[in-house]
Amino acid sequence: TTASQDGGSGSSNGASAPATFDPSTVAKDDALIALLPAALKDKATIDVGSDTSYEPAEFLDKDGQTPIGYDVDLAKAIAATLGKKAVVHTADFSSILPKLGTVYDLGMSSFTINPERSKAVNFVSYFNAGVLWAVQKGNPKGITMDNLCGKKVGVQTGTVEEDPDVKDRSAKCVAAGKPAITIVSLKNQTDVTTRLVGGTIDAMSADSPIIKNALAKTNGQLETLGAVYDSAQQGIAIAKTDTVFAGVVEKVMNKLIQDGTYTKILTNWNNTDGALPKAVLNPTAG
Amino acid sequence: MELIDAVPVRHPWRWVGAAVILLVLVLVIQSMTTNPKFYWGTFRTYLFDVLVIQGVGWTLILTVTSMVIAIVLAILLAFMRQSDNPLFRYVSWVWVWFFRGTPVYTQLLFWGSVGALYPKIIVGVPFGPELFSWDTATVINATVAAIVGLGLNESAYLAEIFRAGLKSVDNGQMEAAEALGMRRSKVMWRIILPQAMRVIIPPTGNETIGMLKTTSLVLAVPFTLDLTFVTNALASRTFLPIPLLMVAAFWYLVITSVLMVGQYYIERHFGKGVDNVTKAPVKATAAVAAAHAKPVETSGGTTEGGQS
Amino acid sequence: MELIDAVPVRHPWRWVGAAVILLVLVLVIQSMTTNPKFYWGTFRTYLFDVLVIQGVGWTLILTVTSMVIAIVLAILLAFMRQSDNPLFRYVSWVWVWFFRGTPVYTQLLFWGSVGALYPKIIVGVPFGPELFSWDTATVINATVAAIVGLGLNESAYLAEIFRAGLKSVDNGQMEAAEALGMRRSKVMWRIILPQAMRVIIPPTGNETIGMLKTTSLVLAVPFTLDLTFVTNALASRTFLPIPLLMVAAFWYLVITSVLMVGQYYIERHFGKGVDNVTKAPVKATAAVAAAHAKPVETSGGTTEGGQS
Amino acid sequence: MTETAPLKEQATARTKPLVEIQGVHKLFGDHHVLKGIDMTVRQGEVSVIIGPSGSGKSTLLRCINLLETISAGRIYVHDDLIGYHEVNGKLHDLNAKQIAAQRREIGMVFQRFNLFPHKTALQNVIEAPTQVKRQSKSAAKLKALELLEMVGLSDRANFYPSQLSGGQQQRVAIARALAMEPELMLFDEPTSALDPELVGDVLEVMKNLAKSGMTMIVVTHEIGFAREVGDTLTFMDGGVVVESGNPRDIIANPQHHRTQEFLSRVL
Amino acid sequence: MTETAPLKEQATARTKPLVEIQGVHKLFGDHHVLKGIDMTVRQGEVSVIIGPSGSGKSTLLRCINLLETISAGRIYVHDDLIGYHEVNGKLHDLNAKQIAAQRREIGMVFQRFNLFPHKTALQNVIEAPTQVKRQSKSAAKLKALELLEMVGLSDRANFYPSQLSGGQQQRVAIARALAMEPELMLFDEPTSALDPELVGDVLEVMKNLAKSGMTMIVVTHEIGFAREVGDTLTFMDGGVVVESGNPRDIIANPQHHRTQEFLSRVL
Ligand SMILES: Nc1ncnc2c1ncn2[C@@H]1O[C@H](COP(=O)(O)OP(=O)(O)OP(=O)(O)O)[C@@H](O)[C@H]1O
Ligand SMILES: Nc1ncnc2c1ncn2[C@@H]1O[C@H](COP(=O)(O)OP(=O)(O)OP(=O)(O)O)[C@@H](O)[C@H]1O
Ligand SMILES: [Mg+2]
Ligand SMILES: [Mg+2]
Repeated sequence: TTASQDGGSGSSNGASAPATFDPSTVAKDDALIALLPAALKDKATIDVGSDTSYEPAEFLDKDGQTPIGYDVDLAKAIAATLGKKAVVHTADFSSILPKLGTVYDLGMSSFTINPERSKAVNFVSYFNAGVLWAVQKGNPKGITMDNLCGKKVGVQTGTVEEDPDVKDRSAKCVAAGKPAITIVSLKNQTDVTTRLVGGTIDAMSADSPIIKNALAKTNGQLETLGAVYDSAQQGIAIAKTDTVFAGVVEKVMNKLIQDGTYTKILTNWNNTDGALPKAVLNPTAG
Repeated sequence: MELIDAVPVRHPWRWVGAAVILLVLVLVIQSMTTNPKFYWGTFRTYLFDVLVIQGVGWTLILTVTSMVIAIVLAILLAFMRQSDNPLFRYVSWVWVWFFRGTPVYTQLLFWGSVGALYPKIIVGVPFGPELFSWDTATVINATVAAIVGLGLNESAYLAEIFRAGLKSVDNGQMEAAEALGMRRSKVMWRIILPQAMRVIIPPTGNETIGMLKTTSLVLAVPFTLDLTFVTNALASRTFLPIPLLMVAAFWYLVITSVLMVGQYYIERHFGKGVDNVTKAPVKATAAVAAAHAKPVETSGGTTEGGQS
Repeated sequence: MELIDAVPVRHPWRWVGAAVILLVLVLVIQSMTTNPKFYWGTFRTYLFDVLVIQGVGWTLILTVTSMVIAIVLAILLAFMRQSDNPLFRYVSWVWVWFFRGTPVYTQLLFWGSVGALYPKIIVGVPFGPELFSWDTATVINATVAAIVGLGLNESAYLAEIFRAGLKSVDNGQMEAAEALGMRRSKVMWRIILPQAMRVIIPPTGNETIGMLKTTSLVLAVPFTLDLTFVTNALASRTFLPIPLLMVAAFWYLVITSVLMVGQYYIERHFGKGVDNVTKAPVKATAAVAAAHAKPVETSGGTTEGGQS
Repeated sequence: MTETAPLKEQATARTKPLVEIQGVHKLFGDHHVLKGIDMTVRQGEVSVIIGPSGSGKSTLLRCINLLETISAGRIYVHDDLIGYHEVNGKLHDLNAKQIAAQRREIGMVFQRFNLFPHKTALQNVIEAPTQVKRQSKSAAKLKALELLEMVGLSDRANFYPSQLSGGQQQRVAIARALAMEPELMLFDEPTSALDPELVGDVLEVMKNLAKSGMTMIVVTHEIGFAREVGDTLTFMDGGVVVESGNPRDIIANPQHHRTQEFLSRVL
Repeated sequence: MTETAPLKEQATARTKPLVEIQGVHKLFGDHHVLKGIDMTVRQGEVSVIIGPSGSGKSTLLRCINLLETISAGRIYVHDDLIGYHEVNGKLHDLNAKQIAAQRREIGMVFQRFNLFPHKTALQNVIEAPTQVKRQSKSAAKLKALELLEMVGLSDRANFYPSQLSGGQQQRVAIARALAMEPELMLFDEPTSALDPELVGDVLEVMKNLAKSGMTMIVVTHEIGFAREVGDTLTFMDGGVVVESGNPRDIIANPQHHRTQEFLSRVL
């Protein structure tokens, strides 16, 4: 069968990707191209590493292989501005960073910028995601942001929600003599969501676009808890040694923000909330 | 003569055991089929999905090719371990130690990143001019990296299995073959190894079935066509991981079953002359008849058996 | 008598081989130590990090406990497979088939989610009143789920290894022991199994070392204290995966080395009387002296050896 | 195939029969190996069985020791029916525990020794007494050293089988069987796997055992032993007893031509 | 330990010596097993070696066939120095290829047969000719069937060793060694692992081989064979040749008391 490719069988089944973004609508910018480091000038492509399991930022299309999402569209727009074609490679988180500068020119995988990480790579901020919480529909367990101690909270492994956010809250619980939060850390966000639906965890915490997507995908079995907080910038990663190219990417992003392509893409994916007014290379605060 | 027809010993507890096990099984199956959380509808939808079937194919390709590489290397390593050249023994030991000792995920990551770490493969005079050079990324593409990574890692495990197998063959076999004037490599290949296979095959079957599941780590390379990746991707799209895990489990079980059948036949092949020989005198009468009925020419046809 | 002092055969190619291998090794080490992408500073920073050391501890705990469970189950399964009760044979076969056939990740996920699928464990009369019930989540917490999941999976692989091992013991041993009036279970335990250990240990060593790495899959449960999880978490915090993978690889190598040493001694223990006996007559003279020197009482002290 | 019913009364009428084999048949599938064996061994008697390869000698011993189940007939040891208990004329299989108990009364020595290779000579000997009879280790060890002394191996107590010669191994095997204090000892070609030089020691041990009054059934090719030590000699061929009686008479003057032929080949 | 230099001239002066063993010593570590063996075997001669266990008989045969390296002395087969080549008075080890070539001239039959269990009788026999001599399979097979016929096993060609009796296995082993058409055959107690009944067949084959003119060195306990077939009999003890000469003379009238003692035990 080809169930995986038969779209439109309800919103819960199969991603109904928005109208695909056409990178040919983006104008080439020769001034920016001229700034490119020599090694990149001759290349026809911009190779992007992305952990494509983070809907709607980056995930796989129905064929199970083609990456889509707003990060992917942004990558295409960046490449088009530089007169190149973007090739987005699915990769495991641990394999993206070592390959920056050699195999991948950019890493775009909803990387949250923090000072520690900034020591290892160059970041160009391009999106603002906050932390958002979700619980089962109707909040049957009566979870509030103030009674989390002793509860089970699901997070995706390696996210800022896991560490430091929930970890710190748990530490505060312990400090206050209350039971610690049981942090259920899973590799896939999907598994976290499924467990929340199934009720083995009491709440989950993730980037706001992710939570919104999960809410849509689970047919209203979940609802948000509280509001978005702790907005943190996400960045495009560039090899630490490649400062020239990082500068170019910053300029390209600002151009895309100014000419409206950026907003268009985010609107397409229904995620304008996180839009940034200005992209910055290595912003000091998260 | 009056044949003895004795009343067998009764084993009531066995029947209780049987009943309990059956009951548990029925309860598990019943609860699985009726539990809505398993989404059997979704399971059926994706079971024969073209992506899933392709994933099965790729998983099989990875398993088979990397096992072939691993077996070849393992034979080499096991022979080296028994060599009288200390260097070979030492290299073989270090190889086994290193590849068994480090996680296969890290190894796969290395093979996937070797292009990043060493962008060019250069053949040349050390500290002298370079003769040839290739772009690493083109030589080691994702498929090659996945197969090489899995194969090298597995070779270390198999080398231990082969070593134990070779050790199990009676020393007299080596002496008898050497006394016939056979060279050591030939003795190993034609006499020792075929006999060692009896001991080698069951754990190698284990390793093959293990490898089937280890292929899911090729995402580290990244290689994104294997069964686990495909079903995971489908799961994150549909937000229904359990039925898609069931799909993957179903196919792994099917392949495992096929492999177990294969193992049975390979075990039987290499057990010939040893395991599956009925008590000599009984067989003898039948075998004499067979030997007389069969023209001698055919008998030589099976001589090659041990080589495969 | 004039002892022969012959000129040994020269093996120039071996020396070339040695030189090449050494050169490659030196180049690899040199390129690794000088390549800045390995961030050896970060490696050193985290090598003895308290979290990492705790991760090593947890990984060891998971490995050891799940291997113990697996070995106990595997012995049981292998005995059941040889039982004359068809039900036991059948159950043992299905067990091996199922647990070898499905991915351990899926099994771990199941044990982690069993609370979601079956929120309560109920003991009661089927279709009748319930007698006891427990909250699944409290009975099967993450550690228990991880150990049970790994142990059950591994038991299937080990059962095959044990089956092959038991098969390898000469049938005469069983007969001799039975002729002495020993019960079958006792024969298995005291006579057959200790002898089978020689064949069982090398592949079991493989499995143990494999298990060490498999523990990293407990993330499925989720169990988040093992070495791989900890180093991954540190990697995603610092965005320097390679040095942290190296930290993990280093520790896995260390543990593997320790295990390999352990295996050597266990092999030697179970090889006693078989492998590590010098040619009888030579030893005999020494052994006679030893036997005379040693009071007889001590000899019995090692009788228990086979049982461990 | 003689009818066995009258034979039984006849045998029990004599003094102290220890083993009574009555019309025993054994089939392996379609292969008819024992075709109605009758035989009586009295207390303290040494009964020697000879016969060509494949005649069923080993199978007969194995049936006595329950390593094989018989297809027809009866075997009694000490008036105990081997392998079954009879209730209202109907045979019931013994359970594993009862079978083990019967075997304890019968020691068996195999052609290929079958010592436990992972245990020393002493450990081999004390294994069954401590594990089956639950004797204390020290008591068993004392007894074992006596037995090893008897078979001339007291200085080899701490050797592993692989460190002993074939003849020494076989003597340890005899000591191991004796440690269970059996009423009956079965020997299945105990010397045929030994180098000719080493045969003597083992036969010597067996002679002494016979002198001490042990009841023994010995399958062997050592005609000298049969002549010297045997109380009766039985010649088997093709699954039947061809000839049986005083060893010296039979060896000097075999009645049956098959016996003649066999003896001419072995002597 | 006689000096060996003069012996060599002496031996070559005789007619057609095939094997010359000159002052051979063998040490396993500190264990001095062969203590200066001198021995000559002429073309077509059957040389029988007897001696107690541990006297070094097997070790001597194994040195001739290069399964062990000698510690001192020289062994020549067909004037070829075994294991070494001498350049300017200095010995050099032979390489693996040369060793294999020397072994091809020497067939060896072991006490425990050592047939390849995964190959049928026929496959056992053709293994070396096809693999080492690179004969065509059909030619090797024709030859092999002839040899199996010779040892009386033509109807067992397609049987696996495990389906054959010990005597049959040993005869296949002889055929296997003969298939390489060696100049010299070494037998190391070829019948001592066999049941007495089966010994005859193997000795028969060896007798015929001797008649056909094959040069043979036979370690055996079968004194009858030595008397009947042997051209010379050598009695070894403690790593030295105690007595050597015409078998009938030695057996009837052993000179040395150790020979007397040994013969009394074996006969
Ligand atoms: N388990 C078995 N299954 C089938 N046939 C068997 C089995 N055991 C023995 N036989 C057959 O029974 C016959 C008698 O065998 P047995 O071993 O009793 O002979 P034997 O007189 O002891 O001979 P030998 O002197 O060679 O030991 C043989 O033809 C043998 O093939
Ligand atoms: N590889 C070895 N290492 C050490 N000692 C050995 C080795 N092989 C043989 N020996 C010793 O050499 C001596 C002679 O052994 P050999 O096997 O030649 O005796 P044999 O005359 O053939 O005796 P048997 O009749 O028992 O076969 C023995 O004491 C034996 O222990
Ligand atoms: Mg027998
Ligand atoms: Mg010998």
